[in-house]
This record gives sequence, C-alpha cells and structure tokens, in this order.
Amino acid sequence: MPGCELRADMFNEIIVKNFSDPAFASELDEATASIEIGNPVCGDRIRVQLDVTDGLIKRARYQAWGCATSLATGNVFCACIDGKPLSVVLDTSNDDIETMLGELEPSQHHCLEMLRALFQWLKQIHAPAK
Amino acid sequence: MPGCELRADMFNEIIVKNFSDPAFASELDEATASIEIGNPVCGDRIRVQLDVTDGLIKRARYQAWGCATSLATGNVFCACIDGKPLSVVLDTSNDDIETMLGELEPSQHHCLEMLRALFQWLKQIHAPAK
Amino acid sequence: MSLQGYFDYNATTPMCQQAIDALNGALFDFGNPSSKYSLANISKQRLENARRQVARLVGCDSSELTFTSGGTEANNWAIKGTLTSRGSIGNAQPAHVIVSSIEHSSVLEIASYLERVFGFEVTRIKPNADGIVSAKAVEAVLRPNTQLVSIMLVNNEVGTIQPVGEISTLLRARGIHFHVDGVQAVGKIHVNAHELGVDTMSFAAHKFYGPKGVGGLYVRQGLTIEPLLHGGDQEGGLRGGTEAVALIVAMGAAAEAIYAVLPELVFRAANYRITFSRLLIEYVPGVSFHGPSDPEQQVPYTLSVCIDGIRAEALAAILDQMHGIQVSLGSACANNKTVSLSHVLVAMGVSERAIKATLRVSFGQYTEEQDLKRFVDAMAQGVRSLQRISKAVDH
Amino acid sequence: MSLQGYFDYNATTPMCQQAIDALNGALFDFGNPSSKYSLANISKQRLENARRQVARLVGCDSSELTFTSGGTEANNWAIKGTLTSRGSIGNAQPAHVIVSSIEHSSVLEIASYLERVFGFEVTRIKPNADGIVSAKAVEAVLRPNTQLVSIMLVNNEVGTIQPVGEISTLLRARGIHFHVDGVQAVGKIHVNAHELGVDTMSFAAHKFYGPKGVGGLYVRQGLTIEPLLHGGDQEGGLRGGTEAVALIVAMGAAAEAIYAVLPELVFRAANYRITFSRLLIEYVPGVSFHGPSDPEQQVPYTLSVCIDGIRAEALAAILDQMHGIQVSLGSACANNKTVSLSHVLVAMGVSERAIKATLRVSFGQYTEEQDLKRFVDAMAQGVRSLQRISKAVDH
Ligand SMILES: Cc1ncc(COP(=O)(O)O)c(C=O)c1O
Ligand SMILES: Cc1ncc(COP(=O)(O)O)c(C=O)c1O
Ligand code: FES
Ligand code: FES
Repeated sequence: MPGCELRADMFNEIIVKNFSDPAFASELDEATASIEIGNPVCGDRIRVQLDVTDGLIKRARYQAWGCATSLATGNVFCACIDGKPLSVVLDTSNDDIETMLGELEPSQHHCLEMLRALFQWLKQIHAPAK
Repeated sequence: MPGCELRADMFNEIIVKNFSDPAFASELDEATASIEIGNPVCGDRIRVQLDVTDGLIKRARYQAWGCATSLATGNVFCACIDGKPLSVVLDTSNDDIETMLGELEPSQHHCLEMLRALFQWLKQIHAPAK
Repeated sequence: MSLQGYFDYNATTPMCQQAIDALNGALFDFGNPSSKYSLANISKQRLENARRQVARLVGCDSSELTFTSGGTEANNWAIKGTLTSRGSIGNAQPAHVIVSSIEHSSVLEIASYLERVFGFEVTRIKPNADGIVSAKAVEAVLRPNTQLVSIMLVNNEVGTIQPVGEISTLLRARGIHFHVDGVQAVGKIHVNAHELGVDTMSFAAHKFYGPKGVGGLYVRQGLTIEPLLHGGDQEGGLRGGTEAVALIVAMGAAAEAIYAVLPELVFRAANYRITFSRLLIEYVPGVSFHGPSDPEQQVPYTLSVCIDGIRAEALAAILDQMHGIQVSLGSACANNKTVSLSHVLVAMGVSERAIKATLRVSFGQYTEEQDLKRFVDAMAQGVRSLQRISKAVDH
Repeated sequence: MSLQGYFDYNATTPMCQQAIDALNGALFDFGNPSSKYSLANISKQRLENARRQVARLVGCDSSELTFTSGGTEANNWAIKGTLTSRGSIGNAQPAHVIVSSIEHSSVLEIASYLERVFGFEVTRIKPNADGIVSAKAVEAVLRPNTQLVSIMLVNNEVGTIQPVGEISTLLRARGIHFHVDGVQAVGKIHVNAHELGVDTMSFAAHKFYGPKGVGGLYVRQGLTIEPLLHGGDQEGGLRGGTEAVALIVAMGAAAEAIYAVLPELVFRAANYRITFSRLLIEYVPGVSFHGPSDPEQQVPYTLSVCIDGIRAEALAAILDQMHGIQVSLGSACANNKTVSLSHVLVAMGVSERAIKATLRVSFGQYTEEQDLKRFVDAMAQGVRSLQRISKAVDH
C-alpha cells in the first residue's frame, strides 16, 4: 500500500496476551542449549535459551527483537515447552504448531516460520542427547 | 440536462400567486381589443382581451396554454392594467416590466418576452385611439 | 416533511428508520477502517457487516461488492474501468461500445466522453415503442470490436424492465463485457446478480431508503477492473479513499430492511398501480400511459402519465404549490432556443405534444392507498383549472 | 470511544458536535436537490449554505468549489480531468507530469496509472532531508511538454508544509496546471486558495471534524476541467451523482466550526508540540524527530518520532493493547518477501533501521495537555519493556 500511513496489524487474543505480558522474556544464566533465529527480510530475531536436564526442559526463556507477533511467538514457544519432558514436546504435531499462534493476518504469517524453525531445532537437541 | 428526469422550475412568490389563483383567467363576451401571442420554441400561448372605453381599460382578461410561468404572466399583465387608464399603463417603464414577474430562473426568462410583447401591443391600441 | 404527497420515489427516497438509527450509531466510532489498532476494527467490522447485508439484496457474494459514492460513480467506474483493463482506453485502435438510448445520463455521458476523447465507436440502441431493448436488437448491432454493452435493468422514467438475462447469455458467449445499471432495480424488485449473469452492476442506496451519496458496484468473481479512484488500499485496492463508514452502515441497514419486505412491497405496489390507473382514467379526461402493454415488463412503482392537451409542467406546478404533491416531468422549460424533452420518451417515439403532457408518478414504501385518491382528486382539479384557463387558446 | 489516547488525527478525526447536529438535521429533508418542487429547495439551499461555509475555510468563492466523495476523488478528478481537458489524455503524443515522491498514494497511483495506461512521462521529485520540495527543484525538472504539477500543501506523515505559493508563481508564468493536495492542510492551518494561486486544490471533511466520505475540489475561476464522474447536471455539470446532502451539510458545519477556532487551535498545537517533544526527549531514551529543522515549515500537529533501537510496530501494539493509545507507523510487517517502509521517510533519506523505529504521532482539537503526559509515560514504559525483551539479541 504505497503512500498510506503504515500501521500495526490487528492481533488475535493469543498474540496480544503473549506480547503484552511475556512471562518467559528473560535470560538464563546457565543454558544447556541456545539458538538465535531470524527472518532476513523483516529483520526480526528470536533467541531461545533452554535448561534441559535428563530429558526435561526445566526452563525455557527467550529474547526477541521484532514485531509484536514475533515477540509473542517467542513467548508462546517457551510457554509450550517450559517444564515439559523433551519427548512430549517433540510429539507436538505440525497441526498443533500451525494453530499455536491463533488466526493470523497474511502479513503475520511469516512468524509461523520462526515458530516452525524453533520446533525443528528441538529435534536437533534431542538427537545428540540420545 | 440529457437523461435526467425533467422537472418543473422553482417559482418565486409572484409567479406562484398568479398561476395558482389566476383571477383574470376568463373570457370577455365583448372585447374592444384582443391579441394572441406565443413563443414558437416552447409553444406557449397567451391570449388577452380588453374592454377599453374612453381611454380606460375597464376590463382585462386572459387565457393561456403553457408553463406555469406563462400562465402567471397573463395574470400579472391583466392585474397590472385592469381598471386603469390606458395613459397611465402606457407610462409603465421598461424597468417596471422587467421586474414585474419577480426573479426568474434562466429557463423562465423567455416568459418576459411575452410580457414585453403584451405591453408593446398596448401602444398599438393607443395609437389609433388618438 | 410529509410523505403523503410524495410521488417521486424514483428520484430519491426518504431514509427508513433502520438506516437512520444505523447511521447515528456509526457516527461515534470514528476510527478509520484502514487503521490497524483495535479501535479501528469496529469500523472495519461494520463495513463488512454492511457488505453482507447489501450482498443479500444484490444476490451476490460480499467479495463481489465494492462501495462507491453512488450509482453515477459505479457506472463511471464499471465502464471506464473495464475498457481500461481491456486495453481499449489508451489504445490507438478504438473499440466499439453499445448502450441503449434510454440509459441514465451517467451512462449516456460516459458514452459521449468515450467518443469525444478517445474516438470510440458508440451505438445507441433505440427501444421499441414499449421501451424495451431486446437481446435481438443488441445482437443486431454487435461488431467484431465490440468490447462492452451497457443496458439498464429498470428504466427510471417509464419503469420498463429490460431482458438483461437474455442479453447476458448473448454477450457472455462472445466475451463482451456486460454492464448493467441496476440503480432503479436493486432494492425495488427481486434482483440476483448471479442469476442475471451480468459482469458488473451498479446500485445506489438512496433509491431504497438508504442515504444519498453511497452505492456500489457488483463485479463478477474473477473479473478485475482498473480503479476509477486510484489511491489507497481500501476496498481491496479497487477504490481508494477513506470509506464513508456511516453512510455505508446505513446502506447496509436499509438493504436488510428492504430485503425483508420486498416481496410484500412489490405485491402492494402492483395493486396500487392498478387502482391508480383506474382512478386516473375515471376522473381525469384524456389520460393515457407510456410503457409496455405487458405489466410484467414494468416495475409496479412507476407510471408515465399523459394527459392530452395539458401542459404537464403547469400541472406539476399546481400540484406542488397548491396540493404539496411532488412528481417529475417528461419535459421542462429550458431556454428560448430549445425545448427540453425526455430523451427516453423521444426514443420510444412519443410525440412532442404528448411528451409535454407527461408526468412521471412513482411511489414507494410509504405510499398509502388514500394518498393515491388524494393525488387523483388534486390532479382532476388541476386539469379542470388548466382547461378553464386555456380553453380559448389554440394548442 | 474515548479520545484521550487518540493520537492519529492525521488519519481521521472524530466528528464535532456541530457536524453531528447538522447531519442529523439534514436527514429528514430528503428531497433530491436537483428536483425542482418546493420541497427539494430546502436541500438545495442547504447545499449552497454548506458551500459558502466551506469556501470560507478554503479561502475562495463558493462558485469555485465542487463537492466530491473525499480527497481521493478530488485528486483523481483534478489530475485526470485537467489532463483530459488539456488534450493530454487521449492524445498520441504523451505529456509530462511532475509529482513529489512524498505525495499521498492517491496522487502517486494516479501518476503510475498515467504512465502505465497512457504512456505519460512522470517525474517524481525527491524532497530534501527536511522533507521539503522547493520551487527550484520543480523548476529544474520542467520540460517543454510538462502539463501538470501536483505537490501537496502539507505532508501527512511528517507534516512538512511545501512552498506552494512559490511553486504557483513559477508554474503560472508557464501555463502549467498546478494541482495541490490540500487534504492535510484545509481545516488544519490557515489556507487561502486565492493567495496560494493554485489551479486546483483538494480537501476532505474527515480531516477537520466532518464526516468521512465527503470533500471537495477547488477549481480556480475560469478553469474548466473534464468531469471524472460523468452524469447529471449536479454541481454545475462538473460532477454527476445525487449529492450526499447530509454529509455535505455536516461538512459545512464542521468547516464553520473549525474556521472560528483555527488560529487558537494552531497556537495551542504549537505549544503541545514543544511540550511533547521535550517530554519525549526527557523520558524516552534515544528519541529523535524526522522533519524540518525550522518549525515554521511543519504543521504543529504532527510529530514523526524515532526511538533508536526499538521496533516501532511492537511499541505501537503495546500502546494500543495496553494503554488504549493509537498512533500510526513508518513501517509495517508486510509479508515474507518485502518490508513495507514509509515511502515518505525513504524519500527523505531516512535509513531502514530508523524507519522501523518510527511512529507518527498526530494530535488535534480534542487533545488535552494531560493526554500528552499520559502518552509519554506509556511510551517510556513500553520502550523499557521492549528493551528488556530484546537486550540479548542483536539488532
Ligand atoms: C495528504 C492526503 N491526501 C489525500 C488523502 C485522501 O483523502 P480521502 O481518504 O478522504 O480520500 C489523505 C488522507 O487519507 C491525505 O492525508
Ligand atoms: C437509472 C439510474 N442510474 C443512475 C442513477 C444515478 O445514481 P446516483 O444519483 O446515486 O449517482 C440514477 C438516479 O439518479 C438512475 O435512476
Ligand atoms: S515482521 Fe517478520 S516476524 Fe514480525
Ligand atoms: S416554456 Fe416558454 S413561456 Fe413557458
């Protein structure tokens, strides 16, 4: 929309809740695993730190720079896995991942890619742990 | 205005009064002078009959077919001259004639021509009477 | 303003209470629907709700509707936009366009503009004496370079319903764009854009008890036409400009309200037309009617009434000034050089004398049976008075 | 809807009470202003009264104003209509048109349309770093076949006031049409079309507390331009379509109301701007402003605020969702392939990083001093929270 004043997107409730009160937006002093992903087009970045012990994700925390949806994405991801056994979390179906952020506007869809990438990454942590 | 529904004009108070209650719209059984004028474009016609005795217009009556403004024009003309000495009526200035019908919309302006023609005609009646 | 003397529903209609309420309700949520904060969402949702309400009335999907500032804009957009998208505007090789000669001025003037500015070939089809333009008549004037045909669904002056479905079938097969001016049809009779099979169709809220200054264009799914109002991304990028939220919401409410009563209204109007024409024939000497002999080919709201020997313009003035009755005319004073005669009646072959004697009477949802009687009385009285004034003059 | 968090007056404004009352008052007199019976006269007179009210605000004669459905229609009409009247549209020899690169989308998209459909040559002038397009800059790109220049009086994103008077003088001497998008100026600062010497100027009611969906075009006495909406003889034959009477009447009332308080409003806004920018600098780390260094070159209502290191889109979401505050942005998420950056800030040479950190704050007649304080508090809080979330990531 050239020439219009540009505006923030409309957000669904999940997104609103997760960016306005991001309980997991902090840092771990000691992390057993950590990743930073980003979207090269929009420049958004999410860093996740995990403390995984004996197959249990004891703590998951994130930091992010980006749009409100990507801030929410980090929190949604951490909330989903924090305190859970890695094996359970790895069972998260693709369908679950797709709906985890609620209904998105077209311009928000690419946040899903970051979410998918984060779940993908969990598999890699798991593998060496075996 | 091609293609629009066509509409009657807006009328000023003088026109309204004179066409809605045309006191002089009747016929004289015996007239000393009579004229019928018309506008070839719109087809409007006004006939005026006078009873002139000893330089006095004892009675002036009219008939008309045409738009509301031309019906009013006939009545305005008769009202102006009925019962008056011809000499007085002949003194009517051009300015008076121009304003006699009140303010007209552009499309009503050509009614003025009929009014002018009627006053013009009075002069001709007068001339042979001398 | 009293409605009992209002017989000009084809010109415009009063707003219904539902539309007034909706309009008032929408005034305070002023957020720009294109803004993305939550506050603006209300306006956006109201627009989409209105679009659903109007889609029902037009017989199409919401996604096929774009809001405009009225019927004229919709007609301009449909015709110019289509010809631009098809590459006919901005092309050295001029295309051919067909309109009926009884279209509304907006369509006729667009046609003249195309001729004048871009050298288009324009055919203006005359209707038959009933005021109907048949599919055959359209077929007869098609050319290899015909790009667009524009025929109105219902004529505003005589109320004829054109065989739009048949014309659609003809044109669809040939890939010619068919635009329909539906302004006098949508909200007045049953209309279903999909059944009609047209490509684009315009409408205006003020003809169905919505506000003035808002309307829309149906654009068949899959078609895209160049915008007329280039601008922001409003209306899916098809029509720039901050939306007239309050008017659109009011149009939606009017559409919903009229949709609910439309069959009943049409039925009642058909009865009115019968009563009315009977009364006129009984009480007013010299009355006749222009339009199709088959009442099915005419909307029930419109009567084009001719009173032989009467100058209708004077009669209308008497009705207005002495009886508070409003009608419109087939002819009006213009100026010293020309008479202004209804192009529709002229095209139907009506004589100048008859056109000058013609009034258009149109009624609507607030017309009551007793209003018809009062109207006929006033008319009979007016005619008598005019006859008295004119009996000694030739005409 | 509460107004204390509304900081998007440049997008649209709430209607003032005078406009609401006028609109309500006009709903019941539904006569079509083009009709000629006495009842319709009320609507006609209301239109003419509104025209006088608006003419005062625009600084022109009533006869120079034509009502439209808003700023976008007015821009489309002025540019396309002028080029048609001048014979540049519909001509094999393409003409040259100049716009600034910081125009509103309606003007920029018209320019692209002219290029794309008719092969026009278009020059888009970049502003200097302050966001100003000088008369010199315009002069430098004139060509022998330049037919039209379109420069906005006030920019909607950064509030810069363009030297329209000087550009007028330049163009008038050369017989080049000068169109001015006055949408962000009329009703916001002192405007006088005659003093500015422009040929055409557009405006929209919803920017000065009138309703959405109505506006107009000033056309200098003696000029005639081809209609965009061909149709009836409304608006002196310049713009077909049944008039949006209620909206026009409400626009008139809004114009009268704002005209009466305009000097005071401008004065207050100038103070607000000073207070506001001081507070921001004091409480929000890393704040800077885009726009001219000279405050005289900027309307007092608009601040383009950059907060270094912050993704403004997220800040706006926090302001909206947690504080009920509305602003607009210099950048927005678009899709996976492109970032959507303000074309105005890009043209001014602002970096992508800074644009992504930019919010537009605009205030108006209902903004109170305490709202500014509340805004700055919310902003400081939001920035802290975003910094906390992002401190460990590169950006
Ligand atoms: C500078 C400018 N021009 C034109 C417009 C378009 O006005 P409207 O939305 O009323 O069509 C706007 C506002 O949206 C604007 O800010
Ligand atoms: C058949 C027809 N088409 C188009 C129009 C134009 O509609 P609007 O005046 O809403 O632009 C009208 C009514 O005026 C009409 O009767
Ligand atoms: S803008 Fe790309 S993830 Fe948010
Ligand atoms: S129309 Fe010609 S005098 Fe009335």
